[in-house]
Amino acid sequence: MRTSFFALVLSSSVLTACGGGGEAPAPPPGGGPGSSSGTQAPANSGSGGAAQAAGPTAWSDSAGTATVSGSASFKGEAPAPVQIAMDSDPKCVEMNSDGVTDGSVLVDAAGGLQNVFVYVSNGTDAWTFTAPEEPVVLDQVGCNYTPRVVGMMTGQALRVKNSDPTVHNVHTYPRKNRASNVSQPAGSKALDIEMNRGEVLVAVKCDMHSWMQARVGIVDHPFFTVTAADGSFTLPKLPAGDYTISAEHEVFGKASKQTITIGDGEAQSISFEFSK
Amino acid sequence: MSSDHIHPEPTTFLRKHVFSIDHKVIAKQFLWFGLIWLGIGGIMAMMLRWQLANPGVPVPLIGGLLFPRTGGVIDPATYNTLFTMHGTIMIFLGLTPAMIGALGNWCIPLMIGARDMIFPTLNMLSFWAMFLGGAVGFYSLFVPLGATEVGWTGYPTLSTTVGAVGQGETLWAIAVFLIGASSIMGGINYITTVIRLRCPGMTWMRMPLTVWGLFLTSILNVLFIPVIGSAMIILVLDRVFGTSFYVPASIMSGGTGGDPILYQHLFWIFGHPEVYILILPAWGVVCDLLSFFARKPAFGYRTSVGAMVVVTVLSALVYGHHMFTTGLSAMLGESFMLLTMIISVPAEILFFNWLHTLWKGSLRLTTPMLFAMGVIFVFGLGGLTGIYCATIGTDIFLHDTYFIVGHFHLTMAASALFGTFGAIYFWFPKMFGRMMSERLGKLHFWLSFFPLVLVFCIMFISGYAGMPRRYYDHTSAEYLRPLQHLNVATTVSAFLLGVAQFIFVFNFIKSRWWGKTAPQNPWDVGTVDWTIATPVPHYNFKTIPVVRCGPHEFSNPVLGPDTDWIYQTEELPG
Amino acid sequence: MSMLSTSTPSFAFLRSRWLGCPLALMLTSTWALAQDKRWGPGEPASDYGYRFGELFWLITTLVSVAFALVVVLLIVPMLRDRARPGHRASFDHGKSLHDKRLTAVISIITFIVLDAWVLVIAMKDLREAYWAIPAAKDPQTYKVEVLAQQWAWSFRAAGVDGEFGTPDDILTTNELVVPKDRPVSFNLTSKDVIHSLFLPEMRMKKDLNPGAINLAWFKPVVEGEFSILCAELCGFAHYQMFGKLRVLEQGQFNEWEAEASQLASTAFDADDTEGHWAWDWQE
Amino acid sequence: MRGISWQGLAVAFGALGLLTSLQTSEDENPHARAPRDVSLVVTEGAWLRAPGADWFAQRAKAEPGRFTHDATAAGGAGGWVDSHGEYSLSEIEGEWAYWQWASAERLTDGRQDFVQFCSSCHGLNGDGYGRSGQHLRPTPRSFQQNKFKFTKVTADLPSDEALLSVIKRGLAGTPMLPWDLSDVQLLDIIQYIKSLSPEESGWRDVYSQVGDAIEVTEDPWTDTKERAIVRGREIYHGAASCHLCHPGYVTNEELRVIRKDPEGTTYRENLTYPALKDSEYEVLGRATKVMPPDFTWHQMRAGTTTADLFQTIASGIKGTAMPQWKGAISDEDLWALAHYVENLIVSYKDQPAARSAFMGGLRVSGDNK
Repeated sequence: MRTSFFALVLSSSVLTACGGGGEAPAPPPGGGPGSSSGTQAPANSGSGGAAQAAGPTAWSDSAGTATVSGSASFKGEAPAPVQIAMDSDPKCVEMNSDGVTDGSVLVDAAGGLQNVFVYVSNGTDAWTFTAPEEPVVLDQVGCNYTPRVVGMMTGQALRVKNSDPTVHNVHTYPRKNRASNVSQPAGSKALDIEMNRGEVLVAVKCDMHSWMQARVGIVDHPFFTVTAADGSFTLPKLPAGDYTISAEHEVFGKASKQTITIGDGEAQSISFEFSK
Repeated sequence: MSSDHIHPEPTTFLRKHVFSIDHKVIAKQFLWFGLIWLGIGGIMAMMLRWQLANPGVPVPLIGGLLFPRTGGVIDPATYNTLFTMHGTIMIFLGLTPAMIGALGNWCIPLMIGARDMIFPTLNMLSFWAMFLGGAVGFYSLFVPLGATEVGWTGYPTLSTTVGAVGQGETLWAIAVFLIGASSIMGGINYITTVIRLRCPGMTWMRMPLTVWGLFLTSILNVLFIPVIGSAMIILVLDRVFGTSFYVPASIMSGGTGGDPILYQHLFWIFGHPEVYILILPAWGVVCDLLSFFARKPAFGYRTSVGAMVVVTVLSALVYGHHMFTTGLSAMLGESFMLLTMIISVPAEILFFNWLHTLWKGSLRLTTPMLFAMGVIFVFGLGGLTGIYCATIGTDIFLHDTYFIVGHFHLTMAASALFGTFGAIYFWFPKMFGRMMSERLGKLHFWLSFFPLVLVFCIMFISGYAGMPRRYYDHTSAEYLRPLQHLNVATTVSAFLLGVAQFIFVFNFIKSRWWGKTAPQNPWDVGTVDWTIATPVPHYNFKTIPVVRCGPHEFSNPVLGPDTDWIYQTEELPG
Repeated sequence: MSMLSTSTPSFAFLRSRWLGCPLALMLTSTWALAQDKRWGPGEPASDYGYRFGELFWLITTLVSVAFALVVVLLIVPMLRDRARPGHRASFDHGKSLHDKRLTAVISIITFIVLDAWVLVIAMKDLREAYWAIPAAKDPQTYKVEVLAQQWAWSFRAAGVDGEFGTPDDILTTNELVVPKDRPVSFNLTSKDVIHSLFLPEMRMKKDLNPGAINLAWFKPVVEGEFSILCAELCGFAHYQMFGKLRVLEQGQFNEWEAEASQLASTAFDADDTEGHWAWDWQE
Repeated sequence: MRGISWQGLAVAFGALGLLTSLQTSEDENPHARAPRDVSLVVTEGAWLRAPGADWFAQRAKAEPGRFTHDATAAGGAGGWVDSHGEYSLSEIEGEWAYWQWASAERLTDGRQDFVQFCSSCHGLNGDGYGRSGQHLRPTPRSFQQNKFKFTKVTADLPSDEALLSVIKRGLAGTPMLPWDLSDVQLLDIIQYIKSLSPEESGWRDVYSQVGDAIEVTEDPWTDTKERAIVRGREIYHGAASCHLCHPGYVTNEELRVIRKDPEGTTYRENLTYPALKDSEYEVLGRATKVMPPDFTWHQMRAGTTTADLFQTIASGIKGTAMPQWKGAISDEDLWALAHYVENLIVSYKDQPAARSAFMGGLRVSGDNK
């Protein structure tokens, strides 16, 4: 066998010496992000910056007066909507007697792209934000998620409801956060899902109804939004400063980032373009 | 170096006992070295048997010390290591030094009337190369990622980094290479010594058969050890330098990569002759001992020599019977089957001669004689079961089962071991100047003989019942579970066999230092080695002897009624 | 810390283990296991299994007689020709022409009886059965591709369409289902190290070499469940690498094959090219 | 000392040392899982997520003497100590959690065992793509993904006990064997593979949790198995709708009755066959699919006793479409489901005649093929 074969020869001296080094260092998670020593709780949540003198300050809602607005558009020929076959579950068919099309790509006549998650990806480091108490709600209605794309702040709960007379399972596909997959039969109470780390576009799927998909964008500040049916969006209440603004769509992925500098009370307009 | 070139006797301890170039000291070094390793290999065998009879039960006494991490249980990887090292140790570090190293060094110069080996320094280097090989092999047990655990055959791709990540495997290959180098050095030395240094009158047909056996073994050593040496070098290249001689590039087809079967050819081109490398000296010793103690000339001396020569030649041509299930073509398979059957002819001649030597003799059943007759018994059993293995139809089922284990242990392990024991009991008085206890010796023989036959005969039964070898735990497979009683029986016999060896250890140690002082010729044997004084003086012979008759002139009517033997240096009357 | 606590040599065995352990365990396990014992490999379940079984017993008979002779010739001198005062061995070098002829005649007779006889029958068996691998295009032949790995067998049968590499290929792990009374033909290879497919009841054994494809076949003649073992050391868990061989009667087998093919097609993921390992059938 | 080649011996020893040292050098052998390109020694210990306080309390009760509480550990916050190491309590972002310290020595032991025993399938780096793991479905776990199928816990991360039991009993029908290694070795390997998870994910993630064990509750149906099977059949095809992925084991008419659907309702095509599902397990960056088992045909990976089935159904199969059912339906119904599934396995698996009669009977009715 391996190192311990004939350990008689080695054990008394060598291994004892090695074993002595096995004691754990005193303070717990030395390497864990956001950790601090066990006795002193951090003054505020944050990423280990509490001790710094010139750290971020707490955000107050009244500080932001600037507005960024704009639109997201799709360039090229939009894919034709695909009819969803729901035959696996007659309850779903029943609820959608007129038929349903796949809602992943919604482009209006002018090319406006709906359900693009737009958010500030850089420039908010100077503040710390507190997540709102109330959860973000994702409902399952007629065997589809409503709304399809939602945004939320880290620390906020994602409340998934089942309003359907059939069973769903809520399967999240995060990369940085805890994954979960819990079933939700008809009439079950809502599920609260925690995702504490910023991650844009976490997929939520139902494996029983393979067409059911939603996306959740999680950021650690309140400057995010989802484009409307015509592709327009508004990011209000921004304080003056330099920002990078990103946009991501569930099918077309990321658009190229926009950097802006904005002063107090100003309003600026930007646009994002997506293509296949 | 000519035979009359005499160096002064060494004076320092180092030159006298450690780096000695005296063949007698080197023989004793080889003997001690071999016996110690036989003991280690034997303990490994006992641990293996323990595990097989009591799967997953901690090894008593030594388990807790050796395997603390598992609480004394042999885990499957350790089990693999144990049988791999058991095989390697017994063949390369146990029997090879004890049989070829010790016996060859002791007997060849003394029995042919020479003052030393022809290349004394090479002789010393041969021992130290083997010592180094042993040290590397032993060290390989402690390296990270574990010792070798791929079987003594070391088949790639299991033995390449695909299957064995441990550095122990690399060290194992290096150890085998070093031991091989030692054997080659010894072989060159033996061959040259026998050819060049026979004393006047010692014609080829007057040489004792022991010397013939050692001589032919050396030829096989020199011819075939280089093959395994190269196989090991290639293995090391594959493992260390990332070449791909043995590792195919793609899973589904050979592609540009190597071929693991190449190794099997190389290995068995060496591996089959290796069987004869170990058994030929034993055969030679048996031929001589039977004649010595039956007080009869060795029957058919010339045919015996001829048979051994034929075996030597044929041994290289039958190796394919180890590979009947690897996908040999029909033509190759049938050829090897035929050749393997043919090699039984010289063995039959030897048997005939041995049995004829005993017939109407005057048997002195001393310990060496018992061991010699034991060789006939166990080699008969092992050789005859070889027919099952040579026949493809039956070998398909028996291949890699305990039947094979029983077969090769009887032919090359038990026979060679009994031959070695016989030789040790026989030459001990000349080697150490003291007699070994005959009473303990006979006890040792009988207490070894019955358990040994039992161990390997039960293996025939379990092999016939389909029990594969190299299984850590036969109770895990439904098909094999009802066979476990055979495993238990084997283990009980093996432990008895193991315990019996302590008699030998006790006898050997006690006799070495406290035994009865030996007379010059305790066995009434006429070969040249018994003409000199005990202990043997430095440079053996003050004057080179002249041989005037054969080694086996026993009970010759011309000797008269008072004596039944004559020294080889004496002229036969009349 | 764990190393410290577990590597320190334990002397507990001095108190408990070694006294009762060795003999008691061996004796009790002998007794326990003898309740459920077997001495042989069981009846052969393939057609050439019977041939090899007969050959085995022929060899056993011949070998037993030969060995009995050796033992007699060993024991008789031991009892009769012991050294004793006044007894002198007969002097015979065995050099005479008569002795040489005797040696030759006995060797040749032994060779013919022991070896040649067996050889002739073995050759016949091999040529008529073992090497007569059934033709692939014969619809009777049931073809199976075997891919071994540390430590499992993957079997791929062509499914109802008879073609390898199609969605309906039946893929099983450690379990092989074959029809009775039809030749089963194998293409064998391995991913990593050498394995050996050992079907003890079928008396079949063939190595699986990485990088090359080996052929083998057998024809099951008995219905039921049989064993699959590995007979070539393949690493740590060599002893655990077994599977189950099920031989079904033809009608049942056809039903099984249709169902397995259908299930396989359902599970087929066309984009997952890495997961498909079939090769063109080798003959 | 004429004749002795001291230089020769020195060269031999030197060559030997060179060869062994080369084996741990950097160059890579493309054909093999050579350990040469990776270090065998782990130089740093790691803090790994440990189960919650309740777990320690339970364990301390169940195995007296295994854990000792040390009030002074972790700077006064308190912690638990056992033979496997120290578990410390710490506050992270307002939440108190236990962490287990895996020392560098222990991880080195685990690393070496992992390379020796596990890497042939799971890869040298634990990426699930070792030489023997290639072309294998289901794929060997990638420990860099730190997802484990059979966890027997509610949340994502299994406890050491759960991992140990999977390794010790193996996964039936896959090359994952029941491993005959000692607990010490296995627990070292487990700590090592936990340490392979990337920062901010899995075992090293402050937000992850080791789930609460799904205990085998008392079986309410022990005396009424028949009724449990009937109830299980209703749940299977009704409230839980298992037939959406697994095969339905009823005819269309029966399904309509169970689900109270109107006459003429049709269900998914190939209702009596399972439907291929997505999984999160990736090979070469591509997620593979998984097949929900047909209980009358496929082998169950994690045991076929009622208790095993209860635990598997309750905890779900992580990383696949099988969700956690604990909490979604009552324990009583979970047990009924387990009884029903067990009955399917016992009655039809490996019994071709019985199975074809049963499944054939479902299919004659027409549209469910």
